[in-house]
Amino acid sequence: MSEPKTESLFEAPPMAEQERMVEAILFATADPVTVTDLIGRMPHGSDPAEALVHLRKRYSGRGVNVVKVGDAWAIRTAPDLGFLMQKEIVETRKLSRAAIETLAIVAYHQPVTRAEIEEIRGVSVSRGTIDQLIEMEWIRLGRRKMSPGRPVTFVVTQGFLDHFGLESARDLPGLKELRAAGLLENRPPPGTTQLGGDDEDNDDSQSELFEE
Amino acid sequence: MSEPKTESLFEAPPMAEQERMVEAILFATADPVTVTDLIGRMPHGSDPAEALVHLRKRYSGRGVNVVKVGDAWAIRTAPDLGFLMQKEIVETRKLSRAAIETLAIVAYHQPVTRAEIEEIRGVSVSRGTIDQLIEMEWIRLGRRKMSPGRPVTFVVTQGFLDHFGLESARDLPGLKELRAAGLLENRPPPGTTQLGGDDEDNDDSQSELFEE
Amino acid sequence: MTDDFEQDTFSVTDRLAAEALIVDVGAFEGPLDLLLTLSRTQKVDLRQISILALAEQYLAFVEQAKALRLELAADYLVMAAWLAFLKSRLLLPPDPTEDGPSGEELAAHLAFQLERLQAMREVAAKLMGRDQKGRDFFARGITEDVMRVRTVSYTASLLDLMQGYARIRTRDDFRPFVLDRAEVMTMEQALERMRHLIGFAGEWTDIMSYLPDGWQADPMRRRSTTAATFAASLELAKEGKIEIRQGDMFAPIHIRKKTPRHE
Repeated sequence: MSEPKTESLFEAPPMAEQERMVEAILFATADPVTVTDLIGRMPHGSDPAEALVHLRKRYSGRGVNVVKVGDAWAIRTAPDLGFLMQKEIVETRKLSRAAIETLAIVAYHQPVTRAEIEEIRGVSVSRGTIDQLIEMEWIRLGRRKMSPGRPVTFVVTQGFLDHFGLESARDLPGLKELRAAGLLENRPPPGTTQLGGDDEDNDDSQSELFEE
Repeated sequence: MSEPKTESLFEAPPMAEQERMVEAILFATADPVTVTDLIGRMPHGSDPAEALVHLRKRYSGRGVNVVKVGDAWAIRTAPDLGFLMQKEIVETRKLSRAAIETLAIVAYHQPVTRAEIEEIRGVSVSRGTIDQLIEMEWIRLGRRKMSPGRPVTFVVTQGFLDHFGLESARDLPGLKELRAAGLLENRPPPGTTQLGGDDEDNDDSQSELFEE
Repeated sequence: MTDDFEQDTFSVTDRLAAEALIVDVGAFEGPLDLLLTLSRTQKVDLRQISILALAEQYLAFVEQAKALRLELAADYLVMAAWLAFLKSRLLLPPDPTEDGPSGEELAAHLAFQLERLQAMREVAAKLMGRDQKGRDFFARGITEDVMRVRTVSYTASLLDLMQGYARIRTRDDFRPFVLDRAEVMTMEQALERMRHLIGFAGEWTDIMSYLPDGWQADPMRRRSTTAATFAASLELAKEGKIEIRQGDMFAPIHIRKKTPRHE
């Protein structure tokens, strides 16, 4: 009596059916959906990861595409058809130069502390800039750095990846070249004793230098 | 695929391309889109009505379908997958004391009328309690009693037996066994040795019921 | 410093550009940004830039700003001081007694900072040039929320059921307490019995021998009848009908008829 019951309970739907389910779920939301979330919503035993492979192929070249955003998936209109969507364009607040640079630094150097952002830009970062980027859900707090003072770090979000059509932060344009050129290193100023962005030390050595 | 319907200065995009466009517009627009609207948004000479026919066919049987809403078009979740858009939160609560007692009386005395339940419980039974048990499919209406007024009776269901792991309601332990199992701490009134004279009657009617 | 500048070989156009920069000083995002802008006047790749020339350009800029009575933020002046120090390090032969990084090391680091800032500017522009959501590609317009359906499922166990039933069926047991007389002998009963028997008790007799037949075996009955008999004997003693004695604690209690003769 109980045997057929459990069998049917754990038998996953056919892959074609799973593909339909993933399709329906991805179509339903504007936000990317993680595989974990898909597993949670689909019948027991489903393999949405495999269904996604099929679905992505099915939509390749179509008017809408299945895209990967971090560890989540979404359906987005094909970028070449953006011109049709003039009505849908929502004017976003124009970002200041400081905000754009700060965003780029967080994306390429993450996890990055505020002091590190300031060192790269050579100017202090206003509270408002960070706040704006956090509010737009493009950056968020990461882990604290294991350096004196345990400063907070910033990292980019899934929303950032989604907005700029990136599968992951590794796909940032020019990332490889920057790394190869050593421009993503946190190189301490000469004369500082400790390695790694030891901000307080840097400050100290700088003030030392400036004392005439 | 189809002959150009209107001659125009600009050549309309190929039908496959028009299909992509309709697909993207239907996907991204917040409201259903009319054919007139599509014509206005697509390159000159496009035939969205025809593109819609193709697109509709393409999505037939998929996880989402192209559907007509009034005189406009939209992409919607396939009706059979609506369950994916619901996240069920099952909250388990213990049945109320009144419901448990009523259920117990039905189980031990079935078929039993409402008046009999009230007599045994010593308090009136609310309509809600009976309804709840019927809704849970633990009790159902039995035969009408051959007594004046021909009152309806209640009996327990197969679902009840399944839930409580009973072969039949006759498997329910009698008071003596309950006491032996330590479920009763109090002594029975002197002189009473068994449940009562009506037990045998009940047994008869129960066997009648379950031998159907 | 102005003298140094005069001796430099910058062209007139460079100087005009520098002056334009001064007026625009508010547009710079700090000294590093200014240095980066100045470096462009050298029209070479950042990797080949002359940090010495750049330092001189910057110092000239600060001097001119001063001449124009423009107020420069403190960090511009701090940078000027540092660049002046760097310049002296680069120009003077190294002092072997002095510790710390060489002028070349400091210059290399500044070059690195400029290159890094430049690189960040470029990738920021590339990033903003990408297709953006809501501008070039779009998310779903008609979204469907996941409906949360709260289902309350009631459960009960067989134990609940049986206890529930037992509760109803044994409710009558919780009636007001009435002693079950079948197992109990009252003092009145014992007294009645003793009055009949005591006339025969001329000698000391164990009180236990007065217990009625059939009451000794059952412990509850024995307890009840013992207590009742003892209480009845006390009553009889009070009435002056019998005498009671007990040899020791917990020793048997003996009674005998009290006769006027013995008084």
